[in-house]
Amino acid sequence: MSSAGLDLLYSDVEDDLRSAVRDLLADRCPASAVLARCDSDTPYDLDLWRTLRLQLGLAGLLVPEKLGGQGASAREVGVVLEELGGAVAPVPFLGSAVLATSALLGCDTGDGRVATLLGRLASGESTATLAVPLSTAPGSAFPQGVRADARGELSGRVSSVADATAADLLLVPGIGPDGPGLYEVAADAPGVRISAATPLDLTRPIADIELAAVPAARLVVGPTATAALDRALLTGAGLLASEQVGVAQWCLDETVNYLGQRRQFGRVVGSFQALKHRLADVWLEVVSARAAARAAADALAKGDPDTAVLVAVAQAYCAPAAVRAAEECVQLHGGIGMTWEHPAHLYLKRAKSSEIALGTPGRHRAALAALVDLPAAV
Amino acid sequence: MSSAGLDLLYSDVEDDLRSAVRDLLADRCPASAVLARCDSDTPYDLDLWRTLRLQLGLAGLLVPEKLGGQGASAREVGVVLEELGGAVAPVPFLGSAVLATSALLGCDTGDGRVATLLGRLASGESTATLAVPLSTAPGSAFPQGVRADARGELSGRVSSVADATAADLLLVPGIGPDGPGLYEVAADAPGVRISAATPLDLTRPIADIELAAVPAARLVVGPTATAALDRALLTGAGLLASEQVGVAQWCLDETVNYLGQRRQFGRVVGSFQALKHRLADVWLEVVSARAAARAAADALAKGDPDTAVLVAVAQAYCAPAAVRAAEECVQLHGGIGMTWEHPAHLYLKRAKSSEIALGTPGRHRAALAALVDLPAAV
Amino acid sequence: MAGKEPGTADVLRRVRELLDEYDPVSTPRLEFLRARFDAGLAWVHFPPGLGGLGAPRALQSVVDAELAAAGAPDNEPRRIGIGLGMAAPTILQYGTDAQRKRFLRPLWLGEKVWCQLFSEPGAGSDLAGLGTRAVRDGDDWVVTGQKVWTSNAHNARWAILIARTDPDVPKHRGITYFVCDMTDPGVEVRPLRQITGEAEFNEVFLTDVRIPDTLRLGEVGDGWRVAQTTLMNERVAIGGSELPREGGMIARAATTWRERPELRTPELHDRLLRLWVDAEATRLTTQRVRQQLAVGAPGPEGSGMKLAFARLNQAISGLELELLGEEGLRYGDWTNTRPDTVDFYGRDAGYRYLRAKGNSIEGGTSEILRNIIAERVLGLPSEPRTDKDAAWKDLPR
Amino acid sequence: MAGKEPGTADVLRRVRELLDEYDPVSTPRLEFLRARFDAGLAWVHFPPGLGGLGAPRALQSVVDAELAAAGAPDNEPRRIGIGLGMAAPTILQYGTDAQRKRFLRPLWLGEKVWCQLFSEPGAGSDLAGLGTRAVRDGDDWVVTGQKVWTSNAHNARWAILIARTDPDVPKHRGITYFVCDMTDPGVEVRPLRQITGEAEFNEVFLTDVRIPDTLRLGEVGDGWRVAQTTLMNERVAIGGSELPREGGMIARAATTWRERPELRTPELHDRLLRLWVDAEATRLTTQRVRQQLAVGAPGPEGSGMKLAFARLNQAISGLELELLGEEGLRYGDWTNTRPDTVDFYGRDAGYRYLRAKGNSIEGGTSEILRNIIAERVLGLPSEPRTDKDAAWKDLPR
Repeated sequence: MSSAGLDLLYSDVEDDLRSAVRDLLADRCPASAVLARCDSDTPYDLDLWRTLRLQLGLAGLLVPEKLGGQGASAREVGVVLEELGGAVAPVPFLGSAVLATSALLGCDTGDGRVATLLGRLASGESTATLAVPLSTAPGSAFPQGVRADARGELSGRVSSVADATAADLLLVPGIGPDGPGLYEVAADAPGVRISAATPLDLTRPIADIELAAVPAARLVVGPTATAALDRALLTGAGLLASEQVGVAQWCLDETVNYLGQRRQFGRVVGSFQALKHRLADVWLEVVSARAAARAAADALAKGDPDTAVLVAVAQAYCAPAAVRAAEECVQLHGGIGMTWEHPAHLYLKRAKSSEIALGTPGRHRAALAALVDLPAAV
Repeated sequence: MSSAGLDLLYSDVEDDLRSAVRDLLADRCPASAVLARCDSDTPYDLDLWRTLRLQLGLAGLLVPEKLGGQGASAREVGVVLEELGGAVAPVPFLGSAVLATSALLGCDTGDGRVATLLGRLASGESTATLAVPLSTAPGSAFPQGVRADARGELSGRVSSVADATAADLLLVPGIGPDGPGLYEVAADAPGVRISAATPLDLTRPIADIELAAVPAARLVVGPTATAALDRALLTGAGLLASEQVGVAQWCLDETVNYLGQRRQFGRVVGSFQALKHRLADVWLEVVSARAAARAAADALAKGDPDTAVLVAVAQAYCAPAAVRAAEECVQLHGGIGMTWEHPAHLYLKRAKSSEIALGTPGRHRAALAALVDLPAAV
Repeated sequence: MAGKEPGTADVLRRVRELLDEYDPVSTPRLEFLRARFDAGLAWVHFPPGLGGLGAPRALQSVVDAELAAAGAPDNEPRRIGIGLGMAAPTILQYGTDAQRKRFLRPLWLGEKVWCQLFSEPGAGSDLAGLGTRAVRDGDDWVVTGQKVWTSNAHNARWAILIARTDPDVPKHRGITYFVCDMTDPGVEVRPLRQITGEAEFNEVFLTDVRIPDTLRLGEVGDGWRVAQTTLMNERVAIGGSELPREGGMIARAATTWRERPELRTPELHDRLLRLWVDAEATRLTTQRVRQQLAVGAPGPEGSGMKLAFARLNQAISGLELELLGEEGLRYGDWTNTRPDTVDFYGRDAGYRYLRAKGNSIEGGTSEILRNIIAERVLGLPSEPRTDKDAAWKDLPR
Repeated sequence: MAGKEPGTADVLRRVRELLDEYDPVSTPRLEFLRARFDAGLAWVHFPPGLGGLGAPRALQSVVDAELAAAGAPDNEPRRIGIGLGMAAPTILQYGTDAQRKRFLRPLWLGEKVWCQLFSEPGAGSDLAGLGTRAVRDGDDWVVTGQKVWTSNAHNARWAILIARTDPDVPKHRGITYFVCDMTDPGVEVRPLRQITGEAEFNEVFLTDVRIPDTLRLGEVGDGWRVAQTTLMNERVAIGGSELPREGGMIARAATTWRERPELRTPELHDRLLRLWVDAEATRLTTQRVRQQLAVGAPGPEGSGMKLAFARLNQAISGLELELLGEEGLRYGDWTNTRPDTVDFYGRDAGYRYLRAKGNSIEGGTSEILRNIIAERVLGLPSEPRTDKDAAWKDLPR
C-alpha cells in the first residue's frame, strides 16, 4: 500500500529516449504542420508514424524481445507519450502501440497467431487498434455491440474508436457462442466499414466501425478475453496520464514564454501578480501530475499489485490538470489564444477529449472508492 | 417558476430598520466586547437582547399585530439578521425570534395557548428556542429522540440546540401516543436539564437538553405538527442566508480596509493584483449571495409557491460564500488574522458553523434535485 | 408631456396609437419599424425626435412586450447588436445634432449595420496603447493601422473607430474617436478563423482611409473618454440580459440530464446541482441589478455580471462534455463558416465549450474586470503604473 | 574513510558498533544520545566531529530506521524542531568553529532548546522590512524591538535573531544575524493566544538586550543572506515530511468515513475522493522530490510542497466538519493552554480546521510561495519594486 518501492524518476536511458523523440518531433512535427494537417484529408502524419515505428522502433516498446519487440516497459512508453502529447503529434501510437498491443499481450503470447500479430506490430509492419469507444473506462462491462456467430463471423457496430482509420488490423471484442472473445479482423476484410467521425480533438482521429458478417479469427475467449481487454484499458488509462502531463507541460511552458514577452500597460504581462499566482498553481499541478503519472507507469511496468489504485489516481489527477493547464493557456494568451492559427486550441481539444478518454476523472474516482475502501453512501 | 414577481431590493422602511439595528450594535456590540464575552461565563449579551426585544420590538417581527407583534415579515427579519451577522452579536434571535416563533406560527394561532405564547415572545417577555439540533435540515424526518407518555410527560434528549441556555421556554418536538407533536416546556420545569456544550461558534451557544418525565403542554399534534416544524426549519434556513450575507460582507469590508492600510514591500498590500483579484471574486460572491438571500426572504414573506427552491438555492449559495469570505479574511490578514485578539476568527467560526446549521449546502442541493426535477443517478 | 417625464400610461397610450394606425401583422416590416421609431417607441429613453420619448429606460421592456404580444416585427436586435448596444449610446452622448440625425434612425431600423474598430493585435487589455494612426490632412483624417476581433465587419456600412491622433502625449490623451465608412477603398476586411472552426470575427486593415472631420465623435484627443461610454455599454449588454430560471447555458445541461438517465453519475449530479445553484444565484443577481436600475439606484453589481456569466458558461459547458461521455469526443462541424450571430444553444456541446472560452476575453477580459471591481468598486489602490504619464511614443512595446 | 564519502555500508557498520557498545534499551537516554552524536550518527551529512560523517544526507533515514528498530531513544525531534531544522544548518553554514563546537551538540541532544526571532508585527511577508534595532556598543550589540509568532520562546535557551544594524542602506543590506540568549533580562516572552484558543506561539519583547559580538552569525550586514538558509530549511521541514499513503490530514477523514456510514452522502463521497486523490498525488510528489534529492538532482518541486500541504490540510479539515454534521458544531476545548508541540491528529476536527488555517501563513505565506515559484522556478519577471534601493529609514510604513 505504501508504494515505497516505486521509482518515480527518469532513468538515463529514458532521458535519451525522450531526447530522440523530442528532436524528431521538433524537426518533423512543428505546430504549424500539425495545424495545416487538421484542414487536410490526411489527418495522420503517416510519414512521422513510419519513422517512429521503423526507425525508432517505438511501436514495439511493450513487446518482449523474443517476440521481436524492444522488451521495454510502460515506463518508456510513458516517456514517449509525454513527448507525443507535448507535440499533439497526429500518430496512432495510443491506439496501436498501447491499446492494441496491450490487449494482445493479455492473450496467450505462446499462441502462434498472437505472437505473429505482436511481431507484426513490433516490427512496424502493421498498425492496429482496439475496437472500443475511446471513452471506455477500465472495469467497464465487456462490450455487447459486436456478436460472433457460430462460424466466427462478426457483426455489429463500435463507435468513436481512436486511430481506426490508420489501422490495417482491428482487435475487436465480441460476444460469441462461447462468451466474450477478442477477434482479429483485417481492416480491409469484406463487410468492414470504417467511417471517420468528426472529433473534438483534431489531432486524434476517431471513427465508427461497422461489421457485417466479417470473417474474423478468435484470439482468446472467456475470462481471459475479459482480462485482456481490461488490462489494455488499464494500461491505456495509466499511460494516457503521461500524455496528459506532456500536454499540460507544453501549455504551461508556452504560456510562461508568451507572458514573458507580451507587453501591456508598459509592462511585461508576466509580471502581473494575479497571473503569476495562477501560473504557480498550474505549475504545482503539473509537477504533481508528473509524479502521479510516473507512479502509474512504474506500477504498470512492475506489475505492482497497487497498479489499479495508482492508475485511478493518475487519471483522476492528470486529466483535470491537463484541462486546467490548457484552459489557462487559452485564457492567458488572450485573443490570440482563441484563434485557429495559434496552436493552443489543439492542446485544449486534446486535453478535454482526453479527460473523457478511457474513463472520466469521476469514473476513476468511483473505481478508487472500491479499491481503497471508501464506499459510497447508501 | 420565473420568480419574476420577487422584490429583491430593500424598502425604505427596511433601510431604516437596518440603520437602527446597526447604530445600536455599533454602540453596544463592538468586536472587543464580543471577544471579551467569549471568555466569560455569560456568553449571551442579555442586555443587548433586552434592548432588541423591548425597545426595538424585534422579537415580534414575524408575529401578527393582532397577536401583539409587529406584523412585519421575513424580509425585515432578514435585514435584522444581516446586521446581527455582521456583528456576530451574541443574542438568541435565531433560536427565539426565528425558529421558535416560526414553529408557533405553524400551529393554530387561534388556539389560546399558542396565541399567548406568541404574545409573550412578541412582547419580549419570554425567550424561546426550538429543541432540535441546530444541524437539522428542512425536510428531515420528525425527530424521534423525545417521547411523550400518556400523561403528556416528556422524556428524552436533544443535543446541540441553539440558544437553549438563554431560553425560558422550550418548544419540543416529541412523539406521543397520537404521533408527532410540538410541546411547550418551561425551561425551569422539574426534570429539565440544559447543559451548555462547547460550541465551535463562540457567539452562538449551543446546549444539550435532557428531559426526564417533564410536564409539558401539547400545542399541536399529527401532520400539522410535522408541518409546523418543517416550516420553522425552512424559515430558519432561508433567513440564515441573510445572516450569512452579513457575515460575508463584514469579512469582505474588513479585509478591504486592512489591505488598504497594511504596507509591505513599500506598498499598500491592497495594491497587489493577486489579492485584488481574489477580493473581486469574494465581492462577486457576496453580491450574488445577497440576491439569493433576498429572494428567499421575499418568497418566505409572500408565501410564494417557489419558496422551497429559493431557500435551497440561498442556503446552497450563501453558506459557502460566507465560509469563503471568512477564510479569505483570515488568510489575507496574515498572522494577525490567526490571533485571538482579532475578531476575524469569530466570523470564521460563525461562518463554518452556519454552513452546518439547518442543513449543509450538500443537503440543500440534494433537496433541490427533487424540487427542480434533476434526479440523482440510480 | 412637456416638462414632465412620460410614465407607463403615456407610453402604453403611444403603443396603442401606433398599433391602431399600423396593423402590426399586415404593415410591411420596415414601414412599421419607421412608424415605431417616429412614434418615439424605438428606445423610449432617447430624446423625442431620435426614436425616444425621454422616458425612463425601464419602460422599454413594457413597450417591447406589448408590441411582441401584438405580433409586431422587431428590428432583429441580435443582428445589429453592436450598433444598438454600443454605437447608438455613444452617438447619442457625444454626437453633434447632425450626426445623431444622420445615424441613429437607419441604425435602429437595421438598414445600416455597424461594427467596432477598437482592439488591435498589440492593444487588447491595454486598449489605450493602440497604434492605429490618424493624421490630419485638410478637412480629413488619414487613418492607417490594423484592428482585430471585429464582428460583422464584412456586413457593416459604418464603424466606430478609435485611433491615435497625437503620439507625443500620454497614451490616454492622444486618442480620437471617429465614425468610419467601411466602404472606403482603404478598408480591407479579412475573416479571422477561431477556435470553433468558424470565422465569427474579422481582422480589419486600414490603409490611408480618409475620414472627414465631420465624422469625428467628440473632441480631438478626447477619444478615450468617449470610448468608455461604448465599453461600459458593451459590458452591460454582455452581462445584463434577462433570463428565465434555467435559461442560458444551464438549460441544455439540465435537459440532457433529464432526458438521458443512462448518463447520470453521483458526482456529475452534485456538480450539475452546484452549477444550477450558481446559475440561479447569478440570474437573481441580474434581476436585482435590473430592479436597482428601474428605481434609479444602480448598484455596482452590474460590473460583476459579465464575469459571472463567463465563469458559468465555461464551467457548465465543460461539465456537459463530461456528461455526454463518448458523444463529447465528437464535434459537429469544423467547416470555416461566417456566422452573423452567435447561437450558443442551437449547436453541439463541443461548440459551446469552445465558444464559451471567449466569454472571458471578449469585451474586457475577466482579469481586467477583476481589476475594475477591485479598484472602482472596492476602492483598492491601483498598482504602480509607469505608462500613464509618458508620451505614447516613448513606451516600451 | 578519508578522501572518500562514506556509503551505506560504512554507515551501517557505525550503527552496529554503536549498538554493540551501548545497549539501546538499558543505556541512559542522554548517554546513548551523546554516544550517537560522537559516533557521527546524529546527522550523517554534517562533518566529522560535529555529529556527522560527511555522508550523503539520504543515508540519515537508514540510520534512523536501524536505531529505531533496535529500540534506541531519539532526541524528541518534534520538541526541538526549530533547533534541528533551522538553527543547526545555519550555524553549520555560517558559524565560526567556536560557535559550531559550542552550540551544535547541546542543540542536537535537546539539552538546549532553540527558538527563532524573525517575524515582527510590521514585517511578516516583507521580513526584510524588520525594525528591531541592534546598535554596536563596544564588544556588544544592544538590541531593542518586538518579535512575534515565536514558538517555544518560553522554553528556549537560545534564539536565532535577525535585527537591523544599519538603517541607512537598503533594507536587505542592513540586517545582521545573531544568536540571542533568551535568559537575558531584557527578553520578555508573552504568550500569544491564537484562533484555536491555545497559545502555541509567543510575542517576544527585546529591551536593551546585550548580545556579545562573538554571538554574531555571519558578517555584519549580511544577515539577510544568512537568514535565507534558515528559511529555506524551514520550508523544506514544513513541506517535506515523508508520509505513508493516507497519512496526514486525510487519515482522520477517511477513518470517519469508514466507521460512520450514517454520515455518508453522495456529494461528500466525491469530495472526499477528490481530496484523497489530491493527497495521494501530493504524497507521490513529495516522494519524487526525495528521490531526486537522494540521487543528487534536486528539482524545483520542493518549493511547491508546503503550498500543496497547506491547501490540502485546509480543504480536508473543512470537509471533515461538514461530514461530522452536528458534531462539527462542537469544539473540544477553548482553554488557553501552552502546548509545546502541535498535534493535528490527536484532537478534534474543529481544532484541525482552525489550526490548518495557519499552514498557509506560517513559514512563508502561500502568496509569497507563489511569488517565489513564479519568479524563481518559472522565471517570470518580478513586479515593479520601489523598496529595493531606498534606504530602509526612508521607506513608507
